[in-house]
Amino acid sequence: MNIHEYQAKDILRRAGVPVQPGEVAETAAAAEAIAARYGTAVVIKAQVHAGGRGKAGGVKLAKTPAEARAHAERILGMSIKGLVVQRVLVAQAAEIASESYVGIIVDRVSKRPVVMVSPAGGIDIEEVAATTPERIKRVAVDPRYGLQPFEAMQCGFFLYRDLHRARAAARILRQLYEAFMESGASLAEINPLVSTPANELVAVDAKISIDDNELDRHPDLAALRDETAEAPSETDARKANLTFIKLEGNVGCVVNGAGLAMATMDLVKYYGGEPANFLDIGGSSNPEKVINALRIITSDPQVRVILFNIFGGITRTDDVANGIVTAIRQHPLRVPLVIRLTGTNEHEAVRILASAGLSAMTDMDEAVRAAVAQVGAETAA
Amino acid sequence: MNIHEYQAKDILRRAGVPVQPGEVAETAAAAEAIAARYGTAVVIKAQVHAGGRGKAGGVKLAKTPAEARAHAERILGMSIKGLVVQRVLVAQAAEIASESYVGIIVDRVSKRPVVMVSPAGGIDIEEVAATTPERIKRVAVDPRYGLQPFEAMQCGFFLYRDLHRARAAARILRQLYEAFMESGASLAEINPLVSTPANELVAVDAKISIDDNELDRHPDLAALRDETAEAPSETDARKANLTFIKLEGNVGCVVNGAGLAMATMDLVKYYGGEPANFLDIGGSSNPEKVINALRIITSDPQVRVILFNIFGGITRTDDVANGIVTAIRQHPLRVPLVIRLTGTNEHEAVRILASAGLSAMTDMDEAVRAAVAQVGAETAA
Amino acid sequence: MSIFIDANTRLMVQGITGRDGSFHTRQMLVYGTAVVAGVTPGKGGQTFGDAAAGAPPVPIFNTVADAAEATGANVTVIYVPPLFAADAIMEAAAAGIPLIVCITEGVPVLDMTRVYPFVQDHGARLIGPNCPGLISPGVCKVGIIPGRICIPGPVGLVSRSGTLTYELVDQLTRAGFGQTTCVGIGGDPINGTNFIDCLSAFEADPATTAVVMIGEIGGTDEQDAARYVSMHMSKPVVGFIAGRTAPPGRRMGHAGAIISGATGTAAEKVHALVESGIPVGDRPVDVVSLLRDRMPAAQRSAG
Amino acid sequence: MSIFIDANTRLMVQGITGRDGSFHTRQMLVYGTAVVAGVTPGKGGQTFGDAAAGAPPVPIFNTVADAAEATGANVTVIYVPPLFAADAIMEAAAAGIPLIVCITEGVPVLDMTRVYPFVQDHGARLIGPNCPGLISPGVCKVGIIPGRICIPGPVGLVSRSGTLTYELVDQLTRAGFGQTTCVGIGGDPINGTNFIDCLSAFEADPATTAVVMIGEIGGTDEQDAARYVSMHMSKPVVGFIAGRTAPPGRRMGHAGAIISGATGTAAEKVHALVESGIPVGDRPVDVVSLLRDRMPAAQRSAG
Repeated sequence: MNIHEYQAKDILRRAGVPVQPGEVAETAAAAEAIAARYGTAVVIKAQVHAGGRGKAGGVKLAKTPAEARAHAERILGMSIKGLVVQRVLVAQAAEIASESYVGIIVDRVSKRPVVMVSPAGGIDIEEVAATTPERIKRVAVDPRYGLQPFEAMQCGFFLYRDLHRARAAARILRQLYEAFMESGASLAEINPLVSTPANELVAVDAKISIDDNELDRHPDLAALRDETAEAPSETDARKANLTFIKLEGNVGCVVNGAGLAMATMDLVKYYGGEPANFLDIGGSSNPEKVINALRIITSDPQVRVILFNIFGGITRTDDVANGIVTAIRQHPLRVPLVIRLTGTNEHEAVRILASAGLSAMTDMDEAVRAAVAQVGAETAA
Repeated sequence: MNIHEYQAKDILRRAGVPVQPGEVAETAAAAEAIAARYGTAVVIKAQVHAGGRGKAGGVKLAKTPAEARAHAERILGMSIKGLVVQRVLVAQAAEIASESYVGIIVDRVSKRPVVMVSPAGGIDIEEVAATTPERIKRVAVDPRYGLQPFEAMQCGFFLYRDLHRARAAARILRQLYEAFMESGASLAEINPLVSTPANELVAVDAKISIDDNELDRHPDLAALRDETAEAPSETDARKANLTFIKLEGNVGCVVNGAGLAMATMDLVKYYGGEPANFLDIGGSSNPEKVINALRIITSDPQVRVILFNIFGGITRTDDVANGIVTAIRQHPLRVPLVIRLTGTNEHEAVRILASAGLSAMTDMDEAVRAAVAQVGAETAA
Repeated sequence: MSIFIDANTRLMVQGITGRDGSFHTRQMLVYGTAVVAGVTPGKGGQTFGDAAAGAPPVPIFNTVADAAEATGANVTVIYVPPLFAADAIMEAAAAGIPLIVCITEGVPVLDMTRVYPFVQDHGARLIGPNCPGLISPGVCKVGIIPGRICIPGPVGLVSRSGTLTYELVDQLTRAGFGQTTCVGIGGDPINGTNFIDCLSAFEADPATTAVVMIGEIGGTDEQDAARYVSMHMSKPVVGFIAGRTAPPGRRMGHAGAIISGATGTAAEKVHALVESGIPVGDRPVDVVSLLRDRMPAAQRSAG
Repeated sequence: MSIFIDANTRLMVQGITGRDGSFHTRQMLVYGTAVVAGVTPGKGGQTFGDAAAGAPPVPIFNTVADAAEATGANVTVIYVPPLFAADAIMEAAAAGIPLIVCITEGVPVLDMTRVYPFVQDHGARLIGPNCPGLISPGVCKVGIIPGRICIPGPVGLVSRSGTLTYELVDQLTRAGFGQTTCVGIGGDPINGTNFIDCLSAFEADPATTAVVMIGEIGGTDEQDAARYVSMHMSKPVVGFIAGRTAPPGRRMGHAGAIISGATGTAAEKVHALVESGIPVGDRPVDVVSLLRDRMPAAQRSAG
């Protein structure tokens, strides 16, 4: 789960990190009031879960409160990568002597949290990694011990040659590490970490992503979720305990299991079709999940055919069949349906489907070909 | 550093442990007021750093506020093992169904914190260890991971057969472990941990000792030190950065280094004398330390001779000599002085001593014999 | 023969009285697996019985240590809620259980950063989490892979997926290719056992004559495995990679199935496998024909 | 010959610019020890020089890793304040320094519970903390043992104490017994190297023909060592135990020198040593005569 910059900064502030002062505003008037209170130049920053907001015009410097109001007016309501800006952060503009990057991710190769620092801050770290990898220092932290002071100091000296700033950076890294661990984060970064002309360090932009699996442990963080910043169909799917990702094609897919779902999409593509989505109804599916899955998929106007691919193991195929029949009775489909079912209770499933006038295949390859053919047929028609 | 029961309970309460409600009182009137406010039977408990306070009459049950006042009156000012009771804890009397022991120490063999639990609570754990060792369960906690929930549950089930109390005990153990680690403790124990007739657990007595080496890291804990609960000479020595332990003999010893100090005491005893103290002036001694050492030793009226045994390594023997001369000039000694000096700058030291009319030996054995002979001579005189 | 589990497996089930644990314990008992102990705190002393399974009642214990001591269990399978899985794995490792299979999905990845070294410190092997477990057809089943889709034979199978594994096992079985062991290693970013661990075990297993590996997008485990195969394996390996159509930066269900920047794409993985001499099927069904090309007919179902 | 340090020792000093660190670095340089690097954060690039020592200036680095990489130091000695000692030890271990000697006194014991496994995880040896270090007379000195009281010879010495060690070394030297190496392992309850580690090194060192071990009250390290000597050592060992007059329950200066209940008394230790064939001197001076009885005169000062 991504959280907004201002939320990430709140977490860092509580962890002790020196953060550029700022407050969030939902109206231009509020933005003006904050700027007036600060009495300094401010930066108005769109709060959206999308990269490249600067290029999109979502970050503006304002020298006066009036200017702050004008910028906020323009940014609020702006659409960045399909997401509408609902809030801006009004932050005191920092004096910048130099910019660094400090971040932590979970690294699957070392199986550890990895601290990354670079004196090339203010730009995307992946770009630095691609162009000047020697300007990044990585420390794989042994989670049995945590980030040690000496490790943080090594990073501090990689960023700054003087003891004062090296120490300050080391302190910030340890605070960032604490915040990372305590939030159950999968990513926490400060970019840029600014060094001011007075040699003080301050976090000017920050990003934290929380591992979804941690949210039950952190209700306070779960409450930070901003549903206006997500595609509505994905919010809907999440609430129904489905894993759903919207794509650009027209073959709607309902599959049990993530690997099988990807393989199904791949096969749709192999036969010349385009998948409309990734949708995993999970292992222990019940009819309700199937009903929700159908509702979400059919709300996509691009979908021209719906393909079920169910391999019953834990999943009982009769549950799936019941879900399909119930859903169709409630809301008759306006697109054709191709069903592949095999495994646990498949005879019962076939009987249930037949009673509603539906038929099912047992072979995956055959079913995918049939679904793609439907689209082709319709497109041709 | 030992802290009082009421201080230990405050720490445990903050860590979330269910602790028997209680407040501390310095007067009998305050004790009565607390009892009146509780409206229950209370226990009046002397707060001293000494075991066996129950046997000494320092713990009394009071059914009424008046009774509480009467007991407090008797206990306040009472002397237990040489320590005068300055405060009492007035605690609500707990209903006791059973008593357990839970504690944590640092174990030098496993080099780990070791959790110990026993269903035989309310008595000294060393007695349980000696008589029924099978009634103690020990878990050496890997400090890289901390006390794991499953380890705490194993202890919980060792104490109680039902899930409710096993879980409650496990929770308390994890809280105790946190308190132990965060306080820099060398010992933390709850004895007894009481199970009430309603199957709830509550800490009825608690003890925490803090590692002296941690105190600079924990000024809040250092502030808990109760100097009225220590021998004044030891408080005095601590403030002068000397390690001093008062003993019962009459040969005062001033030595540099703990091992050499013990060996010196042993040698005094070997030659028929009795050491009056252990005193280590440490490695990098300066004249001030020597002056303080002499002041502390001479304040003991039992001391009949003072023996210096200095092996100069880091310690400069001329510093020691200067300290001796300065101290004697300020406060002429009323007992004989035997000095053994060898090592760094010993010629200069001998010169300094000679200028004040003092002589020094170089051999430890000889010096100790001379000191013991002085006492023998004086006793004979 | 088989890898990791066999006729000597004495299985413990952690979370035996839970919804998933009890359901799958019955399935494992029916399959003939020796389930010797269950663990549910607070239910120590009770038993888990199912007359239909025709097996004696399984004693339940409060702790893994108690269960291990009383029954000599040498494998454990874990069905506990995600936030308790790390503790369950560590409890099993601390009790000296050498093989720990964690079915639970949704274990926080930071929990796994501590679990992984703990399991190593205790010399145990962890399979999973978020995996379907493993099965040595006709001999022993640990986890949730449906027994009826498997038959004994000479093919080893290792996969990061669940139902996609079933799909491919089913196709192998229908084509007459029996299996020594099918292992699901799970789709999380940090798991206990990787492709190489399984491939080297299959290489060492005399009964296995060919291996199918099923990968998916995310990470570099398949690429590392490909290098390993080209350097250390004598037996034929064929592959399948799911996620050719997955968009970058989106987690495809499995926590580990995510393309980060240019790393972890299906194209990159397919390329690495093919370069290392591992043919990769474009469709699941292709795996069967690729395998047939590399195995003499006589070996296809010899267990 | 010697144990742990020799003519190939390339020494790093952590805390080289501090009061104690700079004083003792000079002493070590004067003794002829190859001090190749110093570490003081923020002073990287400067040098530590002392014309009187007649040695080239020692380069200073910000971190141990930098120092190790630049100079190939293979031993480090630590003089930093107590609350920074754990980090300094761990930094040295993580940088791959195989021998770490920590002089600092007053390190919290809970810090040591984490430091100890960290050092082991990195395959290093720690001597100390709260120890005087070690010296191989005439060859190399690491720590604070005064060089002038030692002479080369065939006696190994290991001790939990500081000045008591000097006292005994001094007596050995005056009696003509030279030393291979004198090691102070420190008086803390948890330290990196114990008696057995040193005894086994002395047993393996061809130049050592007899060993003196100096123990004190607290713990069971001497008792364990006594058992070890009786089972594994061919060379004569003589002992001394300080603290016969120490009262129970009081910490005698050293954090580890405390009698808890009935454990750790001098009587118990003396008994264990004598039972294992290790004669124990009643007085420090007795150690010399006990040693003389067990060593041929020809060996006494042969280096």
